[in-house]
Amino acid sequence: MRRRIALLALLSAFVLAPLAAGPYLLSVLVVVMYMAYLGQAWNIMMGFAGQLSLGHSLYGGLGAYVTAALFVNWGVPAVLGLPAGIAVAVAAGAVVGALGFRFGVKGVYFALLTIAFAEFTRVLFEHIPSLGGTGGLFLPVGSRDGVDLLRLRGHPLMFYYLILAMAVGAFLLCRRLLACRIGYQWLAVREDQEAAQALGINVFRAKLAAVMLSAGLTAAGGVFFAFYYNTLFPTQAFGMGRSIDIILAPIVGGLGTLFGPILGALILTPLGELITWGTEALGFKAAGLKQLCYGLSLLAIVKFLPDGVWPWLRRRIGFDPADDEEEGT
Amino acid sequence: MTAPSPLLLVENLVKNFRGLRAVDGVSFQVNAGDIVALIGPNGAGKTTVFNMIAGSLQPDAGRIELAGRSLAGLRPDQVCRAGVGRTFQLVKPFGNISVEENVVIGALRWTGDVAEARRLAREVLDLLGLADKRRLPARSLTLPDRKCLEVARALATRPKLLLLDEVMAGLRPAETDRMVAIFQRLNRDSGLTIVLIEHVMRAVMALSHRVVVINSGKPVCEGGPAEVVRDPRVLECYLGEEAARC
Amino acid sequence: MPVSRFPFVSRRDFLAGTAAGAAALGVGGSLRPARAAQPLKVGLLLPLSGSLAREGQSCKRGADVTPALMADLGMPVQLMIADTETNLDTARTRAEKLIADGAEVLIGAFESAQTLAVAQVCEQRGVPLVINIAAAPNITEQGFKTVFRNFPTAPRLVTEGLALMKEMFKTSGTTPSKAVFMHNNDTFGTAMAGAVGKLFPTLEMPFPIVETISYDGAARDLAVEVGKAKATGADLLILVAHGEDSIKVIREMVKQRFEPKAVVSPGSPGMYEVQFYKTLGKYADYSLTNLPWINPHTKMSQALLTAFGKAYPDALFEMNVGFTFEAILIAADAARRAGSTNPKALLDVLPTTNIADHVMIGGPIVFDAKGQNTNTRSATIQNFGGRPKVVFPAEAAEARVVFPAPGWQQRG
Amino acid sequence: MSIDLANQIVTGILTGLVYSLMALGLSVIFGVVRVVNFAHGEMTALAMYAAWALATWLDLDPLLGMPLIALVMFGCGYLLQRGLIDSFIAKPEHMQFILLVSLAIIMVNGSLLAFGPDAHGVQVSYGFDTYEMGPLLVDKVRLLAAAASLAFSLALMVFFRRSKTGKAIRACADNLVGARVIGLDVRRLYAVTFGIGTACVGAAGALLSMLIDVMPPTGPELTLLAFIIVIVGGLGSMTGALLGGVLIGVSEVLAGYFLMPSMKSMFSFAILIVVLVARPQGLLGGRK
Repeated sequence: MRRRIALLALLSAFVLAPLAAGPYLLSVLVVVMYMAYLGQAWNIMMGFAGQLSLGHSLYGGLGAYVTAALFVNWGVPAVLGLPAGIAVAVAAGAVVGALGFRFGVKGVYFALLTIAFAEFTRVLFEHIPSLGGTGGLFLPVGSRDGVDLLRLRGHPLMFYYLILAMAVGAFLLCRRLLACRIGYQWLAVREDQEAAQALGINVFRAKLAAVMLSAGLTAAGGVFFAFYYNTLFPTQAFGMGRSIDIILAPIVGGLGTLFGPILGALILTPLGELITWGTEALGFKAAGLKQLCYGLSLLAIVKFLPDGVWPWLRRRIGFDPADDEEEGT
Repeated sequence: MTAPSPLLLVENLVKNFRGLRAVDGVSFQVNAGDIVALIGPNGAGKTTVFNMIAGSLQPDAGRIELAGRSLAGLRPDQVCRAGVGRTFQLVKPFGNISVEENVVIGALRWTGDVAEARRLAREVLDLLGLADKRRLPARSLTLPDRKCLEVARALATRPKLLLLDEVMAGLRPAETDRMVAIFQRLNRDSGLTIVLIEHVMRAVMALSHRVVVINSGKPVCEGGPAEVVRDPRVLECYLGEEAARC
Repeated sequence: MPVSRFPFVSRRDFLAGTAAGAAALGVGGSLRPARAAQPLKVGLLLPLSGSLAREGQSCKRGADVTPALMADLGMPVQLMIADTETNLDTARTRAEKLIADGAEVLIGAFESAQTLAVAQVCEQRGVPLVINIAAAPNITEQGFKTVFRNFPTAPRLVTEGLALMKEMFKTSGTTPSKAVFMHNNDTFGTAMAGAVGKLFPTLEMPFPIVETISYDGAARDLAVEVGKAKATGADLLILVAHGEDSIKVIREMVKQRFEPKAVVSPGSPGMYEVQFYKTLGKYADYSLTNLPWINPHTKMSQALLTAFGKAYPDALFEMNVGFTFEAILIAADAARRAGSTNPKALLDVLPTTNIADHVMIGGPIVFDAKGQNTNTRSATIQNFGGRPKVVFPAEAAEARVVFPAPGWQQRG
Repeated sequence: MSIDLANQIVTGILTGLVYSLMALGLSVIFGVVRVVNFAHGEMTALAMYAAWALATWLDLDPLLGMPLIALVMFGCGYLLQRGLIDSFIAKPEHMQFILLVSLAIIMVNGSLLAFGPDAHGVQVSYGFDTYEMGPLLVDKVRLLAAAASLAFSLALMVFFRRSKTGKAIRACADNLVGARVIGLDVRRLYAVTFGIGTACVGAAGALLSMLIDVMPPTGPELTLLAFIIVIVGGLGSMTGALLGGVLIGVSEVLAGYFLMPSMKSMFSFAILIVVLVARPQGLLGGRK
């Protein structure tokens, strides 16, 4: 019960936030929600099913490019392009997963396989002139005042509520999944594949389901990215940096937990802003100092809170998972 | 041939590991409702036989049938769904989730309804005396409890045939007796068929209807427990091992 | 290099030292402030870290020397510099932050994607954006009302670059027989390559391009790329590099003894940068670049060059410096004309910008309906003794063009 | 085969040999400590900065600076393993990944702060010299760097085969429990191994400083390259790393020559995918 009240309070805080936040804070919140959403999507694959993907930008990039290309070239509204983008990303996830899982590519090797696919696709997209290549794909910006959810054109506030809804949706979906058969199967696969198999779980199919679902959700995030920023570049869409951004929030927040990705995003993005502000306030303006401090903070977090912030925090505030039957771990 | 087809038929099983013949022509049958013990010295190939039945290893030759249906080429999960539950000699608990959830996962083999799975899981945990630990993460259990959990998970899949790989090892005699009683009850009340690998002779004698002895991958003899322990060939294979160790 | 680490020290030095130079700007007299000096708050967005850090910091050097010069012109500005980290998310957030902190005009952002992200923020908030550098044509095709670009688009750079080549052949009396075109496959390089592909056939160039080689700027070395270019037998290398890759190209050319009549860029960074001269020494000489450049003969550029040289004795003046300076100049000029630093007021007067007296070669700075300055012009610069010198157009020339360039082995 | 192509292939082999040395460090670290060094390229970049600094301030040829840099990097690696990485050895891969990525971020931006964003390359007096070998033009710097790299690699192999410490390290890699049982100080050996890995990086960085220029973003590029090489050769195999380096060097040349140079890294990633799927232990890696 306490948990539910806390969640509702948090949600209403996010819903009401734009009232208090100026455009700057709003733009930070958009990034927070975007990272929380992507983290949740990645968490399905790694946190639940235990498959380490370090090339998750692949799916976001594919979703973004497909939907954006449909919009730019044929004026297909985002709502109709989205399923196509998701379908392509899911198919890519299926290929990566099928190859990796069928041929027993495990652990770090699987992680490298995901990087290889993402990087391969990055260079490939740099050589597709019809999608702009390295020159980038620019979406016509259009009106920024109205609210057009069909085409995803409109005011930043619309984008904020959209990404908030997506983050909440992903949270609820994951919560539901964890209470389902497939959720339990993922946990079993994550913990011990051999034992999972001995309990009748088709490990291959469970892992593939995780990759495909995660890829599809990530693709939707990519579509948001494309229509929010209105530019797509292979390096930004498929690059290693994007993949690292995706995985930081859930790991810092607490891998495999439902609240971890949200908390991680709530910590990391404002942390970056705070460091920028702090270094500037102290009069240090040297470029690179912010990222240096960011790296140090990250190091400190993994060193001292290796399970993530949320598992540590929930013990402190007494939200132990054992109190709640629905919650996974 | 007698009329009722056996629940498990193992015939002329052969398995090589890098030229080493680990299992060489093992055959036995298990009828529905039987409790059969598979014994033999260390390295005799017992676990390899289990792994072949459970689908973890594919035999190089021979036949494995469950209720007349070949298990050849099936993956472990398919074998499980065909009605074979197993435990691992080296226990494999799902360490980071609760004991109850471990068992729920087993029960989800036959139901998609988590609430129903949870009900069965609690029953099984009650049966095995783990009820008070059901909320603990599985990694915090002691070894005997982990063995129990291993059994609980396998039982939750509602198997027709249960393969137990040294679940009594490391248990105190009183715990062994309790475990034996549980298996006897399951066998009596629900007709559960059990094949067990066991070194604890106290359990073998009390539990099994029949004993199959193998050594160096080859079948040695087969019979009732009392008759097998008196068989000089059995003694020899155990003593031989002792002699080799010195 | 160390200078860039301590920009504040240098700027202070400069402030003390260049009062005379700045006073000599001359234009000061005609541009008397219309109101008591309340400085215009200029938010500057540059990639100071990340993959474009080098270029971003080069722009920043230009920005750092500018406020003092503006103050002397009676157009006080206060710079608020933010780092985009060469990252889209950050660029957008930083833009919002600058506006939240009171920036009345934004300038940036060197790279096209980030510039577009910033442009959207500006459009939303009604704050003008003066683009210092970003060549993607799309930015001014979005119908933005708040975006003004004082930088040529890729097609314009290429058109001018190729025209200058023809002029050079005519003057020197030598024309190459065939050319090979190498370009970095990055955002800028692709835009340039696209423009070359489209415009080359229409400009009646006296030589064919026998092969186009696109390379990855992140490639560790460019041995194969240069080998491939050499194998074409071309006697002119047209190069669109990003920066340091121009060093890699020349170094490999020397090693592989690939000696075309000249290496010429139709408008790209690289061959006029400090690092290029430092690393390549005598091999850096005679390379040609056709791009917008400072007109060394105007008073304002003299002042800028002096100020820059004082502040950064180790750094060379680059295009980045000039355009960043001019972007601030445009903003400051608008504030002077509007008599206000209010963004709305700035937006009202920016379309009617007409600055005849500025630093880069070309006509007065004016914007068309899309916010694009159509008066930018390229010059040909050639390297002599580790310095870039203007050779075309004639009115800005500092030296005579040397074409064909002497072979690598014939250099002292 | 045209002379141009032959020239390029020789170049590819020589450059590949230098990359092998860098990859060798990654391979040694993974083979023994079982930690995937995601900051490998960044460490290489640091070594390149060191070589540049020595060359610029002390006028020291990187070939001569190489042993010194390797030694210093050994010490850094030893301490890094002892102080930080050791506590992550038993942790899951993603934790190691984040740890090393944070280190990488720190190194990249630390070098940006310290050395600025510009490219730094060492200019040796013979930097532009080439040898004519029949119809071939062989770049002197590449030849020397490749030879030095090969010598360092061979010395390392002899160390692992012959020396007591080397044998003990191999014992740790083959059978950790066994190594503990016979009383080897595994923690110290791990630190030594990590040190050896970073010494390879130090040596490779010194040599690379003559071939390519270093900037802050050079590091991440090199990390990916090192991964491709060791996976193709076989993660944990020393000869595999050498072979992988040469193979990737040559394959990039061929891809660049026959396809578009800007696509050559795509070709390398394709090879990586094929090897991971078809032969995850790499060309020369043994089965675990």
